[in-house]
Amino acid sequence: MISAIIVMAVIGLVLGSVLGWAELFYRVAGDPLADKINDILPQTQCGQCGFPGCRPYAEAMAKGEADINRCPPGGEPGIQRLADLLGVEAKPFGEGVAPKPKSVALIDENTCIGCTLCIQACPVDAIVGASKQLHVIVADLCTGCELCLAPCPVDCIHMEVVHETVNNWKWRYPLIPIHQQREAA
Amino acid sequence: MNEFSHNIKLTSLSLFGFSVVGAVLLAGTFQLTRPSIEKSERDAKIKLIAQVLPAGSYDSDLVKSAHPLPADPLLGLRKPGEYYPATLAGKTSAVVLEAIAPDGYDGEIKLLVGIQPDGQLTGVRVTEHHETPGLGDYIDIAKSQWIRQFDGKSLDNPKPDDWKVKKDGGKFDYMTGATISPRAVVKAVEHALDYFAQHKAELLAQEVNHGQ
Amino acid sequence: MIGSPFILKEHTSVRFTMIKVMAALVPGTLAYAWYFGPGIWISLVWCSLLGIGFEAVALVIRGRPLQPALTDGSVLLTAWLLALSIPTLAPWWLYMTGMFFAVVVAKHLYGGLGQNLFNPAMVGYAALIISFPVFMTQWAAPTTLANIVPNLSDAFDLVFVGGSITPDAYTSATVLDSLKTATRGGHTVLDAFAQPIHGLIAGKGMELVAIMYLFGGLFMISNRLITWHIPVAFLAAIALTAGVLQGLDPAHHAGPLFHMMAGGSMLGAFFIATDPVTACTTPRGKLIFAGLAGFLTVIIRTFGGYPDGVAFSILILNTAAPFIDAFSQPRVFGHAKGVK
Amino acid sequence: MASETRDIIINGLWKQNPGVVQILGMCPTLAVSTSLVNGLSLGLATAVVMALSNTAAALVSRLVPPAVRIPIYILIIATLVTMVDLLMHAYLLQLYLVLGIYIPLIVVNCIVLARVEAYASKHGAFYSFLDGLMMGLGLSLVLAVLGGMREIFGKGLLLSGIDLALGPAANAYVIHVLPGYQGLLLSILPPGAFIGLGLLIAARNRIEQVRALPRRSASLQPQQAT
Amino acid sequence: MSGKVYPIPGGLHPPEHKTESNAKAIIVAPLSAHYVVPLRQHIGQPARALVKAGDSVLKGQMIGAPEGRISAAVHAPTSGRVVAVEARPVAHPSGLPDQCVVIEADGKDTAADMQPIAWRDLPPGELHQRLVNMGLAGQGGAVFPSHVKLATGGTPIETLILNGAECEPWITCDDRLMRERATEIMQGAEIMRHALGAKRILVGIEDNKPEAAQAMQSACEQLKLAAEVTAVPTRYPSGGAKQLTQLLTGLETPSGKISTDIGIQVFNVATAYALQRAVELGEPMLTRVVTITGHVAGPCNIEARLGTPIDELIRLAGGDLAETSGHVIGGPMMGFDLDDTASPLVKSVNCIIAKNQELFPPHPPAMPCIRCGQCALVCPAVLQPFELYWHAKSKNFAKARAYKLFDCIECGCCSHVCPSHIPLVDFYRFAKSEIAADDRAKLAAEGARQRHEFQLLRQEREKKEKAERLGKKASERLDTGAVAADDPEAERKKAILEAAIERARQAKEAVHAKNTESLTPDQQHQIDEIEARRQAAPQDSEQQA
Repeated sequence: MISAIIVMAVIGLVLGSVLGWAELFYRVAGDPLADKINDILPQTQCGQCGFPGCRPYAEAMAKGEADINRCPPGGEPGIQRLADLLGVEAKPFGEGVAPKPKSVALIDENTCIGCTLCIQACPVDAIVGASKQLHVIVADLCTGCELCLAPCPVDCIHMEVVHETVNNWKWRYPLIPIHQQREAA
Repeated sequence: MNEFSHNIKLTSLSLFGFSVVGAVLLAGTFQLTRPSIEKSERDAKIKLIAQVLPAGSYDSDLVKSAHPLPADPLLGLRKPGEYYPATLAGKTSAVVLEAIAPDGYDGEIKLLVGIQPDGQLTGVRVTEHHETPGLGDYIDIAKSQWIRQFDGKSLDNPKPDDWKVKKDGGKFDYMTGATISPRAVVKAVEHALDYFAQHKAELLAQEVNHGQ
Repeated sequence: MIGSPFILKEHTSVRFTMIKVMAALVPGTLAYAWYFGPGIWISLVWCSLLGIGFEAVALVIRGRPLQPALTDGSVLLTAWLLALSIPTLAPWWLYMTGMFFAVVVAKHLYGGLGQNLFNPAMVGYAALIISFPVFMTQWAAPTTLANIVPNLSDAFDLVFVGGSITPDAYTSATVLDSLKTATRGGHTVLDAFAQPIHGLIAGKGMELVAIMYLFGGLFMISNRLITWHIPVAFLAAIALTAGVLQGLDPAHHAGPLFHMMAGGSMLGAFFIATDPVTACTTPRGKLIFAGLAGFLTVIIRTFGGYPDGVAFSILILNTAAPFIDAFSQPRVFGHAKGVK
Repeated sequence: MASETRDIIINGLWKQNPGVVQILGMCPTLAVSTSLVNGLSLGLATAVVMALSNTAAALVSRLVPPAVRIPIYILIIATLVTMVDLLMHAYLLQLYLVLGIYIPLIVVNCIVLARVEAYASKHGAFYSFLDGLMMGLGLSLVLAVLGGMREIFGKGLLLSGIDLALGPAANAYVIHVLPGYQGLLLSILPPGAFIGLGLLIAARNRIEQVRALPRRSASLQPQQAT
Repeated sequence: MSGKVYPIPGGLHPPEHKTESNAKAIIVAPLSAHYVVPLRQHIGQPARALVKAGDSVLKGQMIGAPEGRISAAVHAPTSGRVVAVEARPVAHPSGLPDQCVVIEADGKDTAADMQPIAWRDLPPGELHQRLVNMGLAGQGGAVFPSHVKLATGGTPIETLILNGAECEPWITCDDRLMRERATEIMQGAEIMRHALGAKRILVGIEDNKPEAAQAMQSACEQLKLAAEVTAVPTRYPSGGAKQLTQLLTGLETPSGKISTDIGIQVFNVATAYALQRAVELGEPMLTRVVTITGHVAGPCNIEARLGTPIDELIRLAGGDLAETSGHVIGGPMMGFDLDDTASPLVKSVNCIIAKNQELFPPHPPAMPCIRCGQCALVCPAVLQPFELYWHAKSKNFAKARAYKLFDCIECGCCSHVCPSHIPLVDFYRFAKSEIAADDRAKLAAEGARQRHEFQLLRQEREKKEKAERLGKKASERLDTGAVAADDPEAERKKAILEAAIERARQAKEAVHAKNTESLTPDQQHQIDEIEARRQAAPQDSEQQA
């Protein structure tokens, strides 16, 4: 009996010290999970999730502090990917949060006063222009985050839905009549 | 380095502590349950052996009076086994032999064979087998009463030529489609009786523990 | 709206494919009826009716349309294969249980045609032999050996009413059974082959049925319904394994030819292992799949608890098929050799 | 307070049921559930271990350094399981023989460690106890239903083997569900366990589906089935 | 005359339907009243319009200039006036309209100045520079800009292959072209050989076109060209570039690469013909031969100018017969449905087939896949089409890609033989375009992330600099003992901003009320004011980085 207890105690002592050493020796810096999550996020930096940008939201999710259904630009597929990565069940968007069709911002040339406020608001440097000069949004770089709408003092920016053209047209899922889809769109 | 040694101290001591507590708890439980475990194990073995003996036909402690049985091809034993003499009021009333039928459908069939001093079977039970479920496993008392047909049989009853299943011209029942298992058991029981007949004297001469 | 190609090959449809496979089964079935009595027709019709019934019920429960699924012929093929794999003249509920497992459990619980992981007929067979081994070993004896040859009305009686004839009068063990009984009982292969049930190569009558299956299989290969890979690999593996075992211990192991002709070898090689839904699909995968199945068949026959191993070996390999496929993908055009 | 308790009970028995939702601890679930008595016995043994190990882990969680967290939890579980094993060996020998290796195997049943790690290490002793108990009962429920199903289909009996737990007198409780039933042996054999568990999971999913239906159709257009 | 033919995997032999249209000589289409010339008739960037509504153009005048490396010019098919530059229906699988130059013909057909190119004097590797503005694009279907293909880019080209296989059913335009204009084709081939520095020319023609092969052979002999005309078995898709390459040379084009990487360049025979005209006559690509067949009164081949409305071509072929159910652009195996017959003829259109129920029965409903493997037997890329289908259907795109989805050439063999009648190729097209869109989105997201991170970095730096500056200022003030007051500079800026906002608000109201094109004096005044302010205000560079 005593011998059994001694054996257990020695094993505990040895393994405990090995683990204590290993914990410090193999400590990993940073959070690789947050990087993986950030790769899934659409990088619109729109802040609709309640975090100042995609990276902070990714870090919050990695820590388990934020839900996966707070990124409308990522859409349902985005939620699905996050759910797959994090091993949780996908859930629908909450009340009042819904993905919108992909849009880009457009500056009304006649109204823009060149105040540069939108340039400062744009999180992805998609607006070019100088003070007191007309500003232009580079449509290819615009993520459609709408952050430039609010700061504009003259409301000269509006969102334009990106329409389907021969360029960005995609083959439809088969078995669904293509013409019907087109009419619906 | 200080951080390391502190951490190692912390983890090893806590794991040490839990190990000691766990080991002590287990040791205690083990000590507490040991008598009960031994008793119930013995009870179970007695119950198993007693299956081949009619109730009230013995008053001895079957387990304590176990004797070694040498390996013998007649019993199918390749390693030494055991046999259990039973006495009633000091008189040997039966002997329970371990035997093995080596040619089951799927390997060995282990048997307990109870034999009265006059060579008459008190009962046979299969203790271990791997026969096909639903086909050959009716030799097991849990599946069918087939094994009870040995009760009361002896080497002369039926005649040696009839120690076969009916399909082979003998007297023993079988189930259509599954003849290998009963055949093996019938043969093994016959051989066990042969062995008993040959070694009757020594088997019955053993001392029996009456400490019941 | 469906895009190009706008022209489809003529006379190709799932139903047509199934009908051709059933056509390939006709010679074997006729030979079976000739050597083992007309009871097979009863089990064929009964299994088909059960199959259609279960299929319809399953479709209704699943909320799927009855039409294309019920008439695509797949359930009839399943019924036919199951009827040929289990003893004729067994009680009606035995077929019913088998068809239930084949159609409802193996097919529809997995999502219907094309989705099933396991060969439905073999699932039905396996469920029966595991659950009712006694009934599953009472095969109708060849008409030349049986004391009584039940005619069609006797057979109907036996299946649906129970009948008054004892099974011993018209059934016998199969050659695989008698082989196993003999070798397990310490006798030799020659003792087993001395039994009247043994014909020239394997079971009396059954060997000719097997040859008819072989002809049906060759018809399917020539019609490009199946490729040669699975039957050849399956039979070759059986022959090879049996040959090795026989070489090691001729007294207790039957030879390659016997194993190729006995039991379900031929039916399995051409009609069951080749079921495209559950088998491997790449050329190399088919060879590995069928080779392992053939090897396992002989191993199960020799060392296992049941007389025949075709169903079990194919079912086991069914589980491995997707895996085998995954690593036996053929070299895609333009990809260097050895690069996955 | 009350809602927390209710949540734990619902989670353990239904929403996060270890047997049919988390699909944890498959080895005993499949191997032991040959009859209601067997299944329930192992389930209850597991529940006892889970309740106690959860409580113990919750009590000591603050003393445990993170590096040796798992070894210590395993140690606690192993100690408890061995105690249960010894006790059953002593007082329920027949049942002990039937359940055999699956009693000591409770140590490696992932559901036990999973609850200790995921729940007990972060919650108080009472809730941890409740969580362990409810998760264990959830598993017992699955084992019992699965065992009962397999028994009925396989032998046409229910509660067979009850004498192993309650003594020979209890044999009177055995129910013959279908007299004269042939017995679908498949059900008792290992394949039956897989098929049965699959059916249980399917049934639970179906119930959830039906329950979720009115809510879904209100907010979401049903997807086209393809 | 036939060279060695190497085996290729897969393929099949659907009913040919060549005789309907291959008996008659090529008809030259008369001048049309108007032409619609899409700016995108090739793979790559669309051309940039050089004309606007109201301009007059001459035949052969460049009206769209190539934009970027992979692009081709477009030219006016006849002389006349540009009516519009706008989105018009075009022959595209999507049925979406695209930018087109609409030209009203003046009937004079006045040609612009066209100068032949003295190609023999140009060293190999320089000819292509002279062809950049000729608008040549491969006429086999892929419409890759030809001048790019003629620039070898350093890889030595050993073999030039002329593709005259024409393996799709119904199509006979290459057949007729080879029969009638073999000499010009082979001259074009010689120019190609010269430009590429290739050592040999191989011509692959399916053995169901013996007349064409004969004509090509005679042309070679006549021109004393060392070219090898080989009859390849009639087996679809032998006309695929990779398939023909393997048939003639036994070489497999590596996945993801083009035949150039193994020293082989493949051109369609019609492209060689167009090149010959461009070089010898100086005529940019203005016409092509197109097969009009199927359910029309007089199936034939027509040489028509690019931009001719398709319904006009159909009229030339006798018009649609009764119960025509639609039109296919291209062959029945790889073509697509034409939405609007007003769409113009473009460089890629080699065939227009009128459909009816008998020739093109409606697609039977799809059954579940039974993994029969018929598709794998015919796949020329040795893919496992049913696996691709499985993953594409369940939108498991990563898996589809792992099963080499992008090696699929969409030849349609698998769909053709499928006993379950599954539109397999449609699933691959769907998966491919989803993956492509996904890749684009990923790229865009990555760019956005980098710009955002750079912005954060910049802001951080600016903040630090500002803090340093303020710290310095504060210490200076302390030194002088001045009391910090409200910054008068900030006040001034705010006032200016508010004034500007007010003016913009008024401007916006005005803009919304009236058309922006015709400005009122009031608006003009406002704009002037803003402009003046912009001029007057000193550049405030501090706000920008």
